[in-house]
Amino acid sequence: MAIDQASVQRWIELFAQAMADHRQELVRLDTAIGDGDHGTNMDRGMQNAVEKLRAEPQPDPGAVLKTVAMTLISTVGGAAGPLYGTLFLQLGGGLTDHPEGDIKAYAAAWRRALDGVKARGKAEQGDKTMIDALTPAVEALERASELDAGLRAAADAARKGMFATVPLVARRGRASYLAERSAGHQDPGATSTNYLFETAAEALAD
Amino acid sequence: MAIDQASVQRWIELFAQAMADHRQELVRLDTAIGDGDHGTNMDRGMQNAVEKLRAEPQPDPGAVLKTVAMTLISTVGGAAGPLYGTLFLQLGGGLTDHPEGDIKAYAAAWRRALDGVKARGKAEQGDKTMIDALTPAVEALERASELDAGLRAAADAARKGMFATVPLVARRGRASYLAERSAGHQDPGATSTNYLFETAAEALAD
Amino acid sequence: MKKLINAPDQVVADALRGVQAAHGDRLRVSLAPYMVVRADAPTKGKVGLISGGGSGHEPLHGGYVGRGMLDAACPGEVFTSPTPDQMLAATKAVDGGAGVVHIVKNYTGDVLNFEMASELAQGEGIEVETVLTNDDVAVEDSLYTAGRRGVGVTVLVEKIAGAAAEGGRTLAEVTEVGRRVNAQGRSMGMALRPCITPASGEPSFELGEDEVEIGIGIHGEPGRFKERLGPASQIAERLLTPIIEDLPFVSGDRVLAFVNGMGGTPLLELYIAYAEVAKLAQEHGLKIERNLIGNYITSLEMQGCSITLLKLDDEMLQFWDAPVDTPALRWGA
Amino acid sequence: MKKLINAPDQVVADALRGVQAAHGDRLRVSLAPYMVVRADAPTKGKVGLISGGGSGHEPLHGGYVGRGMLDAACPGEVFTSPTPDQMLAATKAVDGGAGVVHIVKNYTGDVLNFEMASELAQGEGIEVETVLTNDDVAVEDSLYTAGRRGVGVTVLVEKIAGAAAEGGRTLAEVTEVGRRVNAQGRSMGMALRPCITPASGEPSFELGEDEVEIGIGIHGEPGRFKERLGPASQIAERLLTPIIEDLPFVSGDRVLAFVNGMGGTPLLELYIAYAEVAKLAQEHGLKIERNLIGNYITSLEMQGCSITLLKLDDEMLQFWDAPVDTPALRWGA
Ligand SMILES: Nc1ncnc2c1ncn2[C@@H]1O[C@H](COP(=O)(O)OP(=O)(O)O)[C@@H](O)[C@H]1O
Ligand SMILES: Nc1ncnc2c1ncn2[C@@H]1O[C@H](COP(=O)(O)OP(=O)(O)O)[C@@H](O)[C@H]1O
Ligand SMILES: [Mg+2]
Ligand SMILES: [Mg+2]
Ligand SMILES: [Mg+2]
Ligand SMILES: [Mg+2]
Repeated sequence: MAIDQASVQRWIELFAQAMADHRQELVRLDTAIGDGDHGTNMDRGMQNAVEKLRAEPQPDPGAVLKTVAMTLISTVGGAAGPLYGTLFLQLGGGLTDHPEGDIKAYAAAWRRALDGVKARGKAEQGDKTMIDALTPAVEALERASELDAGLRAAADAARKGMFATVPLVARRGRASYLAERSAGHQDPGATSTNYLFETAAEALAD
Repeated sequence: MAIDQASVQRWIELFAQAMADHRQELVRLDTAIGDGDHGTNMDRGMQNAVEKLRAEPQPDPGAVLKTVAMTLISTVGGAAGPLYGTLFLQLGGGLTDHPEGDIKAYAAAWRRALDGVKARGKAEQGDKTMIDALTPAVEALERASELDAGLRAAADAARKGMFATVPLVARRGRASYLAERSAGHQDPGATSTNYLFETAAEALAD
Repeated sequence: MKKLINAPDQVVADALRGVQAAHGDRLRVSLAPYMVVRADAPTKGKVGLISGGGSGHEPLHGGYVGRGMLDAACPGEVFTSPTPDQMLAATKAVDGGAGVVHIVKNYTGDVLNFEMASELAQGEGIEVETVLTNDDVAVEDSLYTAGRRGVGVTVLVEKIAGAAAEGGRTLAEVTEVGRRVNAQGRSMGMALRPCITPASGEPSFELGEDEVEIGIGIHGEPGRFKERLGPASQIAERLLTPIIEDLPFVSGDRVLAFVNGMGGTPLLELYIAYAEVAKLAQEHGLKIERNLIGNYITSLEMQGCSITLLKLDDEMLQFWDAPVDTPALRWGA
Repeated sequence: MKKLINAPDQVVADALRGVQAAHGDRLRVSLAPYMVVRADAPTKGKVGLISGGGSGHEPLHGGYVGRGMLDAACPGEVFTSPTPDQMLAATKAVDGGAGVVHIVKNYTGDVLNFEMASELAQGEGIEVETVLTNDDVAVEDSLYTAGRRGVGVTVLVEKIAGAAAEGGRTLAEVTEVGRRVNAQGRSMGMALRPCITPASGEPSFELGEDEVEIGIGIHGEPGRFKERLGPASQIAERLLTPIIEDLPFVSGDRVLAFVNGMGGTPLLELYIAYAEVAKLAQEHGLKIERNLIGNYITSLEMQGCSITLLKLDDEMLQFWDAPVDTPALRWGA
């Protein structure tokens, strides 16, 4: 299948649906080591993004993702707003219409998104943040030689990265205030990122 | 036995002890239909009264009871302070040393105390207040021909009067704010008055 | 029971030590008997204004002692009215020769103790007038009750009568405007959660997770009835309708709207309630000329709110706007 | 969850309607984007002062908008920092040509969003400086954390920098004094009971009936550790010692002592805590020259308190005493 306007639009709608479905789960995770708003933040932002896209359909993947980025930045707030905003902004900048679904271009765009989030948030892998799901997923894409397989590998890697945050002691974000007490809990942002790749595989792979 | 300085002093100490022992019971009753302080109010006041009497022993029953009155008025507050203060003030005024324990003089003093409390608080029998324990007790004394029997009859009457407050709807004091909801609860003030006569019988009768 | 206290029976004394430490420059605090007095009292020729009542309603009354409001306050034990000797001492401390007004909330204990105090003060040659507040429409004013409770309007009486006294009005004039404020004001309150007195350690009443108590007073007494927790708009309507019907407030009236927190209610929620009150007032054609929003007459940590409406006239407005300089209410100074 | 609200997702908008209804004469309220702005903003030639943060901390920040303090505040959703477009709109609304100061509490979300906003504002040619508050000694300031949280000192920065701006100081001067206040201030907080966010409906952490949480922030985050509930004297000591050791405050220092309630704490208890703070401060030879006691930077209905000490200098004192006229902090006006 192709990475085109239709499939990317579908991906965004699936991700928005996932944020609605898992809103309470993300709230619960963020209540344990944060301030309990990650689920409502992501849900609010993605519903707004989908409405925006319905009101003003965008011509190509890049435009779709930039619209999502601007909507998240202006309606989410918190840490997730600027971070996911930056992610979609860079991803959209890196993606242009690839009917043939070029895995290399796709992986490069994701690398650019990862670098953007790291530059904004100054977090490294192992800090118990969304970076811990994002990094292995992007690496999986870079290792892949073909889009569908790459999308599925990325989804697996993101899920593993999400689970891997459980034992970690947080060094960035609110959870870091808990120091050792943050260990034993799964990071909410890594969890939302896991759904991002899960829905990507569903929408963009055959 | 006689109504003299020693026995009246002993009565006050027994009543103070009763207020300490039943403090939580009175708090619980007042919490149900009032503001939960009757037990602490009476306990605080009577402990102060006993200390005062230890510090400055009084020569006769009248002086003992007036000292109790002034201490209650200046340390209790609430409705109970002025009401019990008035009760002891009038009772003390009516009592003088009766070695032979004259029941008539004793009953008359109690009538004067009852009238004083009614004048202060404007409550009538049936309003679900301490008056409902006080009135039958005083009437029992007035019916009695001999002190010991009168004291025991008064204690019984006060207890019955206390129980009789349970079904009543309060018309005076905080409990009256509850209107019908005050029915089914025993009045705290009538309960403390019951202990007043119970200890009187114990201290003044053989 | 979880409280930031040292011991249940030290609560009032410890808090007064805090008042002394915080405001000793402008207030004199006495621990025996409990009293908070303006440092510059008595003011010669000025009518003295005192109030008092059980503790647990902070900032009422001690927080309202200062220029333009009370000259002294007598705090009793928690939810227990103070004693006549406190009131007598306060009356003497603030008597500037022009007489003293006692502002008394209508509760049996407060009334009886202030009654004794005023008899004693008059016995010592001090002119005393009493302003009784009884604005709580949740209680029927009938022969079958102790009469309506004094609640929210008490704060407004203390501010307005205080400004009148500061403005040099006579004992009769200060008393009259104080009584007028009480006569023109009505209140009603509700609770989301009861409070716990330090002495009892138990909730003052039971409420289910989805229940609210309507018609509560400020001493943790249960209210008139329980009902299912509804939206703020419904709660505001529940409280405001009986208030409006009781006076009654009619279209065109100028009012002061006072949304009061019971002690444990966040300001965020009080502003949400105020939005509903303003909307309803407008629907009734009432013109809100002044407002007061916050925890001003409380019931320990109780969660909930009360609403007070005062029908304003020009003189009340002038006295409300006059400078006031107390720990809890301050403007123009 | 028992709250005086209409619906969890309407809390902020409904409360802003209340602010509009109550203070519309002195404040402009915008619902899209959420903003509270001085009615007379921008003041030509005056440095503009804005702050913002998640809602649930009332009166912070909206209650501090007015003469002598903030020119605008941007409330986010409950416990969620506001967005760059709100901050940009507020920055433009208050820019009088002398530049704008952003007062930012140190939380990742607040920092990132204000960062974006200031990039955007500077892109539009407005000079922006940022004062970051990070006074919470409960958090270690190390590479292994997001840095210390901005808590109680934020209120003091807004008051003092606000007075500097009102007094005609330059952008550099206002920024400098704001940063100095943060540098000289330290805070620590504790909770008796957690709060419940409208969205989650669940307590933000669990506490046993005899437990307190020491080192909490203002977003319902759990603290550094739990311990058995002790007397107020012990709790005050628990909070004050790390504060004093951290700066450190030394004998002879002149300080402002700020005892803050978390939203559900009765004033009675805060004064009891203040009495203990004053006693301990004296034992350490600290001279409390000013104090502030009340619920000023809260965490919804959380029960508990925080203590902030600020080491004062003459300029800070002068700016602290300067007139302020906001809904939540008012004197000399
Ligand atoms: N500096 C950072 N870099 C990358 N991700 C971060 C950073 N700080 C926080 N996060 C992510 O953001 C998530 C929290 O988002 P959210 O709860 O919406 O914002 P907030 O923490 O402001 O309430 C965390 O679970 C973490 O994955
Ligand atoms: N007007 C009254 N006349 C007689 N007794 C009264 C009156 N009002 C109240 N009481 C008695 O006082 C008791 C309550 O006393 P207490 O709780 O100490 O004072 P308060 O009601 O001020 O808290 C009631 O149980 C009742 O028996
Ligand atoms: Mg969060
Ligand atoms: Mg009582
Ligand atoms: Mg009482
Ligand atoms: Mg947040």
